[in-house]
Amino acid sequence: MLLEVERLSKSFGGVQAVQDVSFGVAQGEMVAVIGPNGAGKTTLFNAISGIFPPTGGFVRFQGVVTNGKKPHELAMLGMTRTFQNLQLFSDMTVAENVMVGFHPRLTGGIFSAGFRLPRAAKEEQTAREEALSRLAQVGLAHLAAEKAGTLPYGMQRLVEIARAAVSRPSLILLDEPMAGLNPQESRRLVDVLLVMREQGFTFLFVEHDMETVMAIADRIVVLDYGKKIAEGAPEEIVRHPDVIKAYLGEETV
Amino acid sequence: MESGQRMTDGRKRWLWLVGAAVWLGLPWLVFGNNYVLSTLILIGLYALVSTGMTLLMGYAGQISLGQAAFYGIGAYTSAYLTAHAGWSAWLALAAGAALAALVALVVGIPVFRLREHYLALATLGFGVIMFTFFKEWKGITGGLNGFFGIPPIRIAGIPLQSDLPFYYLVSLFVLAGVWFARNIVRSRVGRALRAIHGSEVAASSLGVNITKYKLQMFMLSAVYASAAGSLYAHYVTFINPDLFGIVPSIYFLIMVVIGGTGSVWGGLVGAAVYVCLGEWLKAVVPLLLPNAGGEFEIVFFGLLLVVMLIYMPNGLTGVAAKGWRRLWKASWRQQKQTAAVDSHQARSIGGERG
Amino acid sequence: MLVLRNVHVHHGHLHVLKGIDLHVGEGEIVAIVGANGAGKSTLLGTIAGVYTPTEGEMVFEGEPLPCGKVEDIVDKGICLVPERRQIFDGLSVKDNLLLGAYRRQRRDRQDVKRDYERVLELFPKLQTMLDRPGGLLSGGEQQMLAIARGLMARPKLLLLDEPSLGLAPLVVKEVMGMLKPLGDQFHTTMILVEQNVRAALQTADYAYVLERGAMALHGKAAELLNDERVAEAYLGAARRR
Amino acid sequence: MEAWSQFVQLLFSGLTVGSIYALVALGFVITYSVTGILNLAQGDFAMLGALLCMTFVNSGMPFALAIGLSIAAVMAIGALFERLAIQPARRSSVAVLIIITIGVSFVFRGLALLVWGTDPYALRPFSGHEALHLFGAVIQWQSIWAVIISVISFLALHLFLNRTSIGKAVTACVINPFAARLMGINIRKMSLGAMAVSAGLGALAGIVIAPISGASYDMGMMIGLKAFIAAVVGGLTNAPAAIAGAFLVGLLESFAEGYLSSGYKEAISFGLLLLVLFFMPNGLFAKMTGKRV
Amino acid sequence: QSPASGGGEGELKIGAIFSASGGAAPLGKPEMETVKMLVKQWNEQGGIEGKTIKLIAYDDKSNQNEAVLSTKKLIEQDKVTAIIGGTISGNSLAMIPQIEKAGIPYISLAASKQIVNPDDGSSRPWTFKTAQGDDIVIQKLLSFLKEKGWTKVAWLNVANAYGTSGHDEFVRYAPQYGVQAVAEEEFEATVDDAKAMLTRVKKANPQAVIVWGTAQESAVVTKNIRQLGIEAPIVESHGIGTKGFIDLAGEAANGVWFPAGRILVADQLPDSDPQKETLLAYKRDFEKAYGYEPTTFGGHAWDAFHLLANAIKEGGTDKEKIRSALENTKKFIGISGVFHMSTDDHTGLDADSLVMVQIQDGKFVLAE
Ligand SMILES: Nc1ncnc2c1ncn2[C@@H]1O[C@H](COP(=O)(O)OP(=O)(O)OP(=O)(O)O)[C@@H](O)[C@H]1O
Ligand SMILES: Nc1ncnc2c1ncn2[C@@H]1O[C@H](COP(=O)(O)OP(=O)(O)OP(=O)(O)O)[C@@H](O)[C@H]1O
Ligand SMILES: [Mg+2]
Ligand SMILES: [Mg+2]
Repeated sequence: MLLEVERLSKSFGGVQAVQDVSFGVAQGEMVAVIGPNGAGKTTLFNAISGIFPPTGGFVRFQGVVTNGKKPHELAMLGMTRTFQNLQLFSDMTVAENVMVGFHPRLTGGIFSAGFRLPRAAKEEQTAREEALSRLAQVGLAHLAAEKAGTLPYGMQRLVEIARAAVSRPSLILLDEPMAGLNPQESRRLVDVLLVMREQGFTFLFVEHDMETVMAIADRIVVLDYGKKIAEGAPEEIVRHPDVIKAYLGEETV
Repeated sequence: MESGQRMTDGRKRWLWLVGAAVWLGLPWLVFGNNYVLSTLILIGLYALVSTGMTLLMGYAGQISLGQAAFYGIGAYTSAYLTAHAGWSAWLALAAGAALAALVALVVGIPVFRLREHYLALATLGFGVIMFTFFKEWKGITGGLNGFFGIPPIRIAGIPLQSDLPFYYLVSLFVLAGVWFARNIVRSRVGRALRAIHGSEVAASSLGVNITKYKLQMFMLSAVYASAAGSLYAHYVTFINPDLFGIVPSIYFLIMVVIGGTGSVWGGLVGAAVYVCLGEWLKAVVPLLLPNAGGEFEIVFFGLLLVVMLIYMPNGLTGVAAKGWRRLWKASWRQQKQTAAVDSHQARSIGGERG
Repeated sequence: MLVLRNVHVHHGHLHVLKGIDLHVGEGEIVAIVGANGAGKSTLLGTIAGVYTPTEGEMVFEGEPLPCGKVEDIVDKGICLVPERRQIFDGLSVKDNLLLGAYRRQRRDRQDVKRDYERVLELFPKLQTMLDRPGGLLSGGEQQMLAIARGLMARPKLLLLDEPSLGLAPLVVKEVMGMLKPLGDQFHTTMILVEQNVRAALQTADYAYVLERGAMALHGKAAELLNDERVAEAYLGAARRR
Repeated sequence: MEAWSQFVQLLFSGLTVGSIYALVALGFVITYSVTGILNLAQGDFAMLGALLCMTFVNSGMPFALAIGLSIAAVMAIGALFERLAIQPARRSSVAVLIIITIGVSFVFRGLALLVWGTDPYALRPFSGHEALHLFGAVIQWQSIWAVIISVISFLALHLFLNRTSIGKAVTACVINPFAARLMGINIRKMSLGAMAVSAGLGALAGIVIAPISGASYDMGMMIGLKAFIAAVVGGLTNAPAAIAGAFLVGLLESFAEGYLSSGYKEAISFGLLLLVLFFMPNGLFAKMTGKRV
Repeated sequence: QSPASGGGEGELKIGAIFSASGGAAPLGKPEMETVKMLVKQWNEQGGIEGKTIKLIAYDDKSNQNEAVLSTKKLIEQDKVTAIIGGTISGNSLAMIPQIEKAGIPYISLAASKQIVNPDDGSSRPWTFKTAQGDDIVIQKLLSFLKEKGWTKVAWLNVANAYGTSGHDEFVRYAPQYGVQAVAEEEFEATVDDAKAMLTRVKKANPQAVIVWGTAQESAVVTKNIRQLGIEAPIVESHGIGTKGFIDLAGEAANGVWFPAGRILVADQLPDSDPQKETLLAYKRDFEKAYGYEPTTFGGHAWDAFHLLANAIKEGGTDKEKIRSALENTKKFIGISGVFHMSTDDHTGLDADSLVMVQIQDGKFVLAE
């Protein structure tokens, strides 16, 4: 297992946002987390990615227990993410945004940078190339020089995905990647994600667009009120009565 | 786009050359007028401090209200080690820088846990505390009476006592400082710092160690300030705590802001404008109001500051950059823009309308 | 009720809206769909006064709109539920809702109270977190709050920018389902921008398709739902099921 | 007995100074909560208030009228300041806005120097020169006035911010100005009002302190700085906390001075403050900020 | 080196640097005004030896760097014959290296004795000053204390260069006069309420309290001393010699002693006093020109200007000659006292240049 989540809990004061959730993600898998609004999906992601420590349970990533590790340490270990409320560096260009994503792959510190050692220059070159090719993959190469903040909402999501993927992490957490895309655009993104998966990426993602979830998820974890209420293959999940009642509603799909 | 980039790079190199020529030739233009030279030296010293601060503010996004404290650490370390301990000025300068970096580290570790205005407050507090030390630690600093008799700096055994060589020495420091800063800005580190500006969580989730970089910038800016302080001490040969209190810290902040934090040149430009404006007002105000004292200069200075910042919120380098883009890149940019619009607005239905 | 003629909007150098004509009748729900970056948000923003058109005219209830003056436009009874929700992070859910009615709070306190209760009935989820700071809600909860806050203004014209974004399928269904009755109940006209094209077309009376800053198509929503071009571009596979 | 009376004395010294900081700090909080600006010219409102009041009194005006008039005049100055210097720069960065306010404070100080010169001036106390003797300590009536006035101002402000819809709108402006506009809140008016009110509070502070320490053209800087500290310690948007912060700063200073050393008093009180902040990085009175990802 | 560097034919350039704004403005402003007034007067009477005086005066805003730059400007650009100024000691000390290097006659208005007799023993041939050094003032004060028999005193000084310099001299000379400090405290120049510090003074129960500061902060402290019920006599520094102090301190000012230049009590001096006439003339002229009473600081500027003018009369525009003329000034009757300069003494004043003054019923009264 690449990622193991065990009896993870997180509460904010009186609010039990995540409660005793356990599941795992294997190398190369695409696992979806779904659940009603406020079920604790984003909180779960935040706890896994080290934004805040869980109040109970633990997470193991590549066999290492990650409790107490900072997000940047996890990124160095190979786990990156995107955000439900977009967190682009809006004053930087699209290419630069993605180049920041390449950070873990580079080593130059302030001295090699400040004195302009040849190594630093070479690294920069690699970073730029990688960024452009990753942008091309999500179809944004032509916007590389634009300020990220001026892009329309949907494209900003794509930039975030390219940025998370550029350092070739072993696990990417996507929080509602399709939000703000129209059906046609989401389908295009689905294709991109599938290609990435071929390339060896592992994804854990939250999504409300069931069409997408059905199309790409190998397995689905369902949360409700912070608890896991179901886990299984997509076909099982859509028929699961609790899931239908809490989340999908009758007569869907 | 690539060609555009290259073109501007070429032009920039050319600009560098012209700038260097002006810099080197300036003393000959003013023909050994030591007043002008000392003005330039002072600009250079301020520029060094504010370049460091530009890195800290513009790239690490932290407002420092206590930078003069590091300036003071440099000055007093140099003064003490050369005058009382007989060290060479160069060694003393290095020692001051190291001490400043160390202090920045010790102060920075707890301080950078704070956010936004708390950080400004903490730097202010640090400034006040250091000022108190300069003031009260009479055995070392001479207290409020000041520290005089600081020996001059020597190159190859020759003391630099006149303004001309000192001008070149300071220029060298400034250029090296700006060059170093510029390289950092254009590197992985600079990018990471700008990313922190944009979104700390995102930067951190992508592997950027926020605290480390902020701390490094803080230390670096301390080193810049300390070096400037050391040079100042050897130049004027008399220092007193008032030079390193809160008010000078605020002046440094003003320089950084008028220069603009969007460019590593901001510090130099800001320092130059700040000093020149003051000197210019000193010359002009008496012409307008023959009986006016310095208070009119202060009033005008304040007014100019306000007006300048209202019209140039990104500082002078911001305006320059804008003008530069307008002038040189207008056509190129326009092409790019239309291309961008077309490609943003993906076509699905009315393809034929394109 | 609202008529736009030949409206052009620029973002700096960028010519975003290129001659928009739009007609919204009293009590209607008008949907606007289009690709990413087509200019939908810009269009709503322009009506709400956030952006100023460089050319063209906008007429609301027979009078020209005070372009670019958000406060005045709000006073005329137009309210925008913006993209990205724009919740007041530090204020409680309750305060967020009450601020929605800021403009009429002093005029009709009783009405506001009644609306407040009615809005909470629509989003029972919010009822349980009235004292929590708005910024701490989950994405979907914030979206509910944004819509609810818009309703609190009791506008004559409500502009909804992607209201279904981030909402769970069940809630999307509910929200979309209630727009029509809500409009009737409060006498509210609505313009609805949606990526969830199917849901939008099912809800709306009339629809426009915006492409690259211009209106490519418009017609009765029901007709567009069956229009081949729309289906191909925006519904695609979804239609197959 | 000796120790006890010293303690009471220090306590009251701290409270007096604290209440002055509090009044100015309230001004900081109002300006900041509406406009998001740290107005470093805040202390100069105190200077203007004190000097104007002194001038009015000397011109033979009744005391109460002089106070009212000088407060009104400073409020007008504050409003003018907002219109001419702050409004045009609304979109600028925090640092730029801070420097603009510093520029304005230069102007105020320079003009004051022109008008009133360098001499310090005296203003008569609100009620008599006699002092009150309490537990062996000596307390001036003016100090008691200072405390009372700051507490009343704070209560009024607190009620206004938390109990009225305009108060909420004020808060909304700084949290999300864009959304505030969409709700029909007129940010410009709010910001004008806020600056005028903070200027008025500043003036009041100056008038209260003048009988104790005199008034001169450069008194604003120090008061402003201390009040700034108090406001930040309190969290900047939180009026009760700013008041608490102000009294804390005042008391810290007073006790540091009384029990330790006057030369190091500033360093000690700052040091303590910083120490506290390090353990509570979000301010002494951190509330939930409502920010998450 | 051209001897006649000071301006064109018929013109004599004199440079001046004052802190007319900023923290030291209360000192610097009357200085600047005094010199401007004198230049006007002299020019109306035909200048010096037929040459019109051209005054080039800069305000250093109480800032050391501005003072240094202005010095260079005066020397290099304006090419003045001599320089007056440096209101505060810090600025004067920062200016001196430039001045000594350039070799230009310079008269400082600041008090610190480091200006003419630095601790590091370096020689300062070009530098003179007209303010009584703190050493002199302190000795005057100590002899007064000794006379009164107040030997256990509390010492309070303002926390700036003025205050600490006074403190240093006090510590140096007190033992010679058998005076002992039972409490030593500092207060800020911006003090609002000094009671906290004074509680400790009260405990020490001194025979007299010495407050060393300038008008505003001293007034606060003085008031607080009385409010706290400390009954000991209060002795202060010459820095409080302005009307402002009496206004601010109110009742509490009464009974306060301090050493001061004679200008404060000029009209009370016996007619036999050699300075009386000069003092009254200055007072009259200044009040006529500016509408307020001159201060001792203005007096230092008056002295500096006259010393310089006399030296130029004697030595012409040759700098070395001016310098030696200054050094040989004897029995010059000025505002701050009667000056006797020499190679070793570039101040030329002793404790006799001061008198003790007491405030009685809101008036300065000469105490003999
Ligand atoms: N910092 C916090 N303090 C208090 N409550 C919080 C905090 N963060 C989240 N919550 C609450 O925890 C619950 C779970 O939030 P979370 O964001 O994880 O939901 P979600 O499943 O991502 O929902 P959505 O689909 O709407 O994005 C919500 O009810 C939210 O209000
Ligand atoms: N503030 C801005 N500055 C510059 N360009 C902008 C700005 N806002 C929007 N744009 C540009 O205007 C165009 C239209 O953007 P708009 O946000 O209106 O699109 P949209 O149709 O709402 O897209 P989405 O479906 O992604 O929300 C885009 O090309 C975008 O890059
Ligand atoms: Mg979520
Ligand atoms: Mg949009």
